[in-house]
Amino acid sequence: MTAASSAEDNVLVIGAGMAGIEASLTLAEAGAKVYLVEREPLFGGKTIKYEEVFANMECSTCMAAPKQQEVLQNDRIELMTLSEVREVKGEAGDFTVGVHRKARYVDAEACIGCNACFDPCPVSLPNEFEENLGERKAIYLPCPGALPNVPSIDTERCVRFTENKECTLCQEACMFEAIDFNQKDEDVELKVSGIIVATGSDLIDSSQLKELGYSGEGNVYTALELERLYASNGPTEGTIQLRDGRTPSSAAIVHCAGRKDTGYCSAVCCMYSLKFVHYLKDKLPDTTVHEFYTDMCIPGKKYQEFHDRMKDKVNLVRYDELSVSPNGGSVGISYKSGAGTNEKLDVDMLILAPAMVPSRGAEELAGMLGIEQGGRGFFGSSTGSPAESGKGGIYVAGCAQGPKDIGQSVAQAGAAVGRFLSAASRGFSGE
Amino acid sequence: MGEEFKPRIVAFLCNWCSYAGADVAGGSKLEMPPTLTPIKVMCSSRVDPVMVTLAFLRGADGVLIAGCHPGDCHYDKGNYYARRRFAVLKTIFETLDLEPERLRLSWVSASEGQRYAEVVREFSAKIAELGPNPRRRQPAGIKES
Amino acid sequence: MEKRIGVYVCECGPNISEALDIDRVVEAVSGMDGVVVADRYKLLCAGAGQQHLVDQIKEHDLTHLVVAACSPKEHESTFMSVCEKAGINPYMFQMANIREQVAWVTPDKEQATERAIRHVRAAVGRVIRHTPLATREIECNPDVLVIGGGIAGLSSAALLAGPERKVYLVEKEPALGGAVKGYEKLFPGMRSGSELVQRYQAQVEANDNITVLTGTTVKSILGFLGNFEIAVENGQGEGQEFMVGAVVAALGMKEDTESLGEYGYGEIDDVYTALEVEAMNLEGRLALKNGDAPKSVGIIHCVGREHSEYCSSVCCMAGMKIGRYLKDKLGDVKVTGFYRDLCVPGCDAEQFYRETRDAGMEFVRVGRVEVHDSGNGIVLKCGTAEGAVKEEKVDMVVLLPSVQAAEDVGALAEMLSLPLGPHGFMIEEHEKLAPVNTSMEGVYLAGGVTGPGTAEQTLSQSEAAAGRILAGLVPGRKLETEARVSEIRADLCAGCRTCLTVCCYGAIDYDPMKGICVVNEVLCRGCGNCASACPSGAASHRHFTSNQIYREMAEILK
Amino acid sequence: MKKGYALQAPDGVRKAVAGFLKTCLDKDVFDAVLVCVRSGSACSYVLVQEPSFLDTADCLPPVMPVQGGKAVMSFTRHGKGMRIGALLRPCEIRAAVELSKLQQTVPENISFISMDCEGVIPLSDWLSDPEAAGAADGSGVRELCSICEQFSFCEDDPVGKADLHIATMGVAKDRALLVPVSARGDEILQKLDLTPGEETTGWVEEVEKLRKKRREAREESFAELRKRVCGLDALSEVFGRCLECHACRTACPICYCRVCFAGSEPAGDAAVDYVRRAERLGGSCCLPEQLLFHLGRMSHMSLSCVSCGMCEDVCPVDIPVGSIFSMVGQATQGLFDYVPGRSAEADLPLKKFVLDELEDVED
Repeated sequence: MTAASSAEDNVLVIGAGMAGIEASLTLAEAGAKVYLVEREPLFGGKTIKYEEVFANMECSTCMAAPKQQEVLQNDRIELMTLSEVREVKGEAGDFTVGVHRKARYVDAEACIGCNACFDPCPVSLPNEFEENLGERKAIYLPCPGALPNVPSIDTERCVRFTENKECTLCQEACMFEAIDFNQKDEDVELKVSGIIVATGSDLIDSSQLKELGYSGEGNVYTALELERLYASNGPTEGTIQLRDGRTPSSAAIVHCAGRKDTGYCSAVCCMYSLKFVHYLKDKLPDTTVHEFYTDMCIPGKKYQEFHDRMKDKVNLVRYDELSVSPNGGSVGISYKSGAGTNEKLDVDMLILAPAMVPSRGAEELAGMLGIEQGGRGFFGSSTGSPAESGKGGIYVAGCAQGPKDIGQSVAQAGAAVGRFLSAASRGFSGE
Repeated sequence: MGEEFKPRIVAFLCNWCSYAGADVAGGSKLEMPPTLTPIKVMCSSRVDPVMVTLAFLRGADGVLIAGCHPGDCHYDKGNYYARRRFAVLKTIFETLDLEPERLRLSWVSASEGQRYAEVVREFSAKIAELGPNPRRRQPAGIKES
Repeated sequence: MEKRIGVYVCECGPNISEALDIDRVVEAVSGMDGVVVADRYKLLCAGAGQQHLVDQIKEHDLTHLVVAACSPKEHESTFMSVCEKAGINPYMFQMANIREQVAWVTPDKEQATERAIRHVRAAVGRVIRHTPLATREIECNPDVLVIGGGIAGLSSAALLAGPERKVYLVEKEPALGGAVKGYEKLFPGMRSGSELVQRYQAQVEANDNITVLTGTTVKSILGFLGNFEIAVENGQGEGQEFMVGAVVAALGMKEDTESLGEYGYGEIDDVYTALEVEAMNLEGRLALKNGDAPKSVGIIHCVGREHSEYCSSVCCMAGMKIGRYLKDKLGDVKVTGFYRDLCVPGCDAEQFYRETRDAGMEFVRVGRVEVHDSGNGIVLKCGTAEGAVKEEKVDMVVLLPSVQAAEDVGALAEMLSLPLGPHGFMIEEHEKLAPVNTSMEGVYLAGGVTGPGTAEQTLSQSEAAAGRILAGLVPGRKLETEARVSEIRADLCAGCRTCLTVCCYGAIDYDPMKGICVVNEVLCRGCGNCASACPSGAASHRHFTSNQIYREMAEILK
Repeated sequence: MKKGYALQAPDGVRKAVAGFLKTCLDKDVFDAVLVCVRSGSACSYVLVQEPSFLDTADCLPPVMPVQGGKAVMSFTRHGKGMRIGALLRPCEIRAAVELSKLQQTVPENISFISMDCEGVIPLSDWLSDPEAAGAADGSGVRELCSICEQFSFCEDDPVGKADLHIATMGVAKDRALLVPVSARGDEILQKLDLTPGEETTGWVEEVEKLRKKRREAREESFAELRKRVCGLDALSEVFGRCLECHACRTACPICYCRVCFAGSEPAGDAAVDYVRRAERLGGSCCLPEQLLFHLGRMSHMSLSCVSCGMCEDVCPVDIPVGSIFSMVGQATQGLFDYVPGRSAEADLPLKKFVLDELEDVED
């Protein structure tokens, strides 16, 4: 096969975060037809939850949105949201993939994105995209600016589905007859010659970290919660405030939350914790910020400079052990310092930088694809290049392979595409 | 001056950040004074100082240039050049006492709908305070003295 | 040709129709120059709406189209395809955003109507000045020059070369393999470095489509994506020239020698750098100068970090690997790592650290370390993080110096007219979105040339560079330029080269014969920076010409 | 302190300088010299190759018929060419340096010879009576010359400036000091076997004194100017006189465009647009292009404006265009601490940027 014939190739990309987007766009540029499968109703991955990204403090939406638009406008890319891979058969050059596509109940062609359907919906619930800091309806768009700009109905919460009620309030509010309760979940069969796995990662469930006092209430927050609090399109429109509405006069960021449990360093937390110093000091210049770290891991040519810029704005404390307990309206921190002394500190707000873990369903997916999973549960083979999965025709990109920053994820997406295109041009011989 | 003053502001918005920010403000239904009409350009660096001058001379009560925050430019460094050109223009206006407050440069990112609305509100209030562009007042020859 | 403009206002259900008086908007633009039809429609983006527009364009023989509806981010591309379908150039179209930027933000209906009128009039004022635009196709060469025969260059070349794509692999040293060839093992898996290199090297050498040029340096790179002219020269001064479509800069890294002196290197015996120990290990000679096996070794991290001002990311792991060499080969040796912050990112690194500790290497967190010759062995004076000073006697010291870009990176950057970053590394086009691209299209980066990184990261970059090229330079396919790019009018250009200086993409060249600047449409990204930098109006931005913008503005201010 | 070579000038400095240039040609230091030559009321820059021509030439007339920077550009636009000694006023040399940054001249083979400039008289005065306007003693000079601080070259920062300077201020009437300012200036004197041994203290003191006086005069003058021209009404009135002949831009050494934006911009409106605008703007200003032209030109060239005053000299309707541009230029140049013509190495401000700067221009 020649390179030009890769135009006839269909490729499946699983996961539409930055790595999946990059892989899809590059494959489409090469001439391939791409199925970009995403289980959420929106795409963009974790990146679109951030207001800014280190180390340039670049606006994350401004970075991601043009790429997302490109995906939506590219005829060679079929974005399948609310979809999950259920079955994979075959081998390099000839895979058959079963994808389960959940009904959105909103016709994307008819919907014009006016959001008039939200208001009348009687169901209100915490918005997961906003880390439960805001509310949404059962028919919803996860956040302003979410793409695709088409709402979806949460069948686990909509009373039509949960209580079998004949509620048509959203349908009545829609002037465009875009709401279609007759939509059905579908099972689609795709023929593809290659698969790129870009399913990303999750954060470890902070409520499991008993000694760190996280409960989803009170004044202990996760990194993603702070991201949404600072986000200009977030639930507070960028106002950093405590759950009770108070402005914290002191805050502490705790690195390596859950590192003992995972047994590895999640690579990006030191940098984003330093970014949080910028977040906090930018919005709340009078708030004292403490940073509890174990080892400052800021690899790469650019990060030290950022660290040096932040370090004067924050009280950096090295800790060996640390535990957290609520203390009235504040949070009590007891810790053993790097020097071995036992200390205590009270702050209004505590932010955890939780460990990155393989994304939900990774194990199942690995089984389905027949690819290797390392000891930590991330995908990838330990013998070849990081984009190799251990199985021909299937490649790994981004945090699905292990913790990394956006730049490294995007690079690896390129590597996965490079391996695929190269192998495809050789007819997958030797794969 | 019988008629109520309705400011007219020309806003040059960069396609990637500020125009998108204005759309997000719209999507969030943020109320804004009806003073401003956008002109989309691909990058704030496309905004030619002569064009801004012309807007002013053609009677614009205010001219807003909005682009990506420094470091965020979709074209790498365009907004830094835009900033220098704007600074020169503003200095010319200052030196000649041409009401430089009518010119504004603001950075608005694609997610900052709220900020965009604030910029529009603030600038509109400022312009309302300044009153009409002197070009729209009586010509120099017949002012009372 | 007569200009016949059609203006269509979308009701967008109640979104626009209830927020403003559409009939007044229609009326306000009806009399405008060139407008032959103005009308409203319930939903233009829907299939029926699109068909309606196609029919209208044909019925009224329209040359230009204005749609007043939602944001162009939503449906500009939709209506541009409508134009194409109806047989008019898609750039003869303008959209007025009266939903996001009027209807949804202006609660007063009267105000919203007035405002919408301004938007739509502005769009009409502008569209009449639109000209048909087209993309151009340009021939390109699919071959690739890979500079650097280390692991990055080898892996790139191996992925790229094929029957329809030649690769020139240029290495300045007499042999391929780069630094990794000299590593017995690679962290964290402790697989063999030289074997890894050999594997890639075998692939490269077996591939007839790869021309390996060792002992050769690149002399010049001229041209642009798809059309680079390359000149190389070997050690004997023999030159060679060839054309390629893309370049992968896979130059490696080197140890920073600047700060080694502060650690007694070169003065005190048995103070070595990490690379020296790698070499000693490969030769099976992990011994002191006097030939004895060392009994105690101190490995000092972060050497020269104050000078380099960044964390070299690989040294902590490299130090552990050396600890493992010593422990594995010599057994009875005390190995201590003196570190500041342990940098072990990723899912396997910490495990490697624990294994190394279990193998007996000790780790001491310190502030600063001084190396002294006591006359009777080496004494390390370690300022602990808490300020106390501890002394430690060792036989051998291994320094882990900062990693720098290879010497020839500067020359390469200059050859390409690309700026060098603050630490002498080349700059990625975008740290996150385009980590292996440079601001010059067709030139990609992999490995030490962009910054310190592990073998794994290097492979990821080199394969990504290959991926970009495989996707963008397909044999037999032409390159398509952007339509909305800049152009420079030869009769107005005075050759001042201001535009060339401000262009972030090297898309403007100076033609010394004609004394003018010329836009390279393959490289131009269409930001328009040059157009406003040019004082004489020679540079203009297609689809955003001064005249078009002026007309738009003039309507707003009428 | 620099030292100078004392050039004897028993018959006046003009003659002495002409003699010096002749020697330069005789000794093959230059292939030609560029001097301003006067013949009756005609006065122009001439490229002289024949030494004897300099015997009769009066090469330092107190008038600026053409900006010397422009003269230099005219013969070096396409390459460096022959070795030329160019006798120019400081503002002309600075214009030439700016033009070289704008890639309009290649001054590599040009040796710039400057002199202390007493200022020049208005062109109109010269034309009405060239004989009466003869004296180079600073009397009757243009307003802009009387507030010029850059009339000499004695500060210790000679990069990109003249190579050789002729000092007359604070020097006895019957002599002038040849002060080498650059390495090339040293070379010229060496080739001519002239050793600069004279102290220049008197000259430097005099220049500093005058500079201080000028600075104060400049501030005063601008304060006065501001009262007359600032504000849109006043400015419209001042530029309302403009005939749009664009002579100012034609004479300007910095305006290098082949066609000015004001001429190339096809922004002419239909009559109906003028009327509608006139209604909206209260009946005034059918032609804001007058102001647009001047304000637009300011944004294009004020950063490089050397305050030579040519524009004002040629304005047929006496708009103080040179003073206004000089005042604006001082402000815009101040933004970037940029002195036009000071150094060939300093980038033009609009060709570069600094990451962290100008934070107060953004809101």
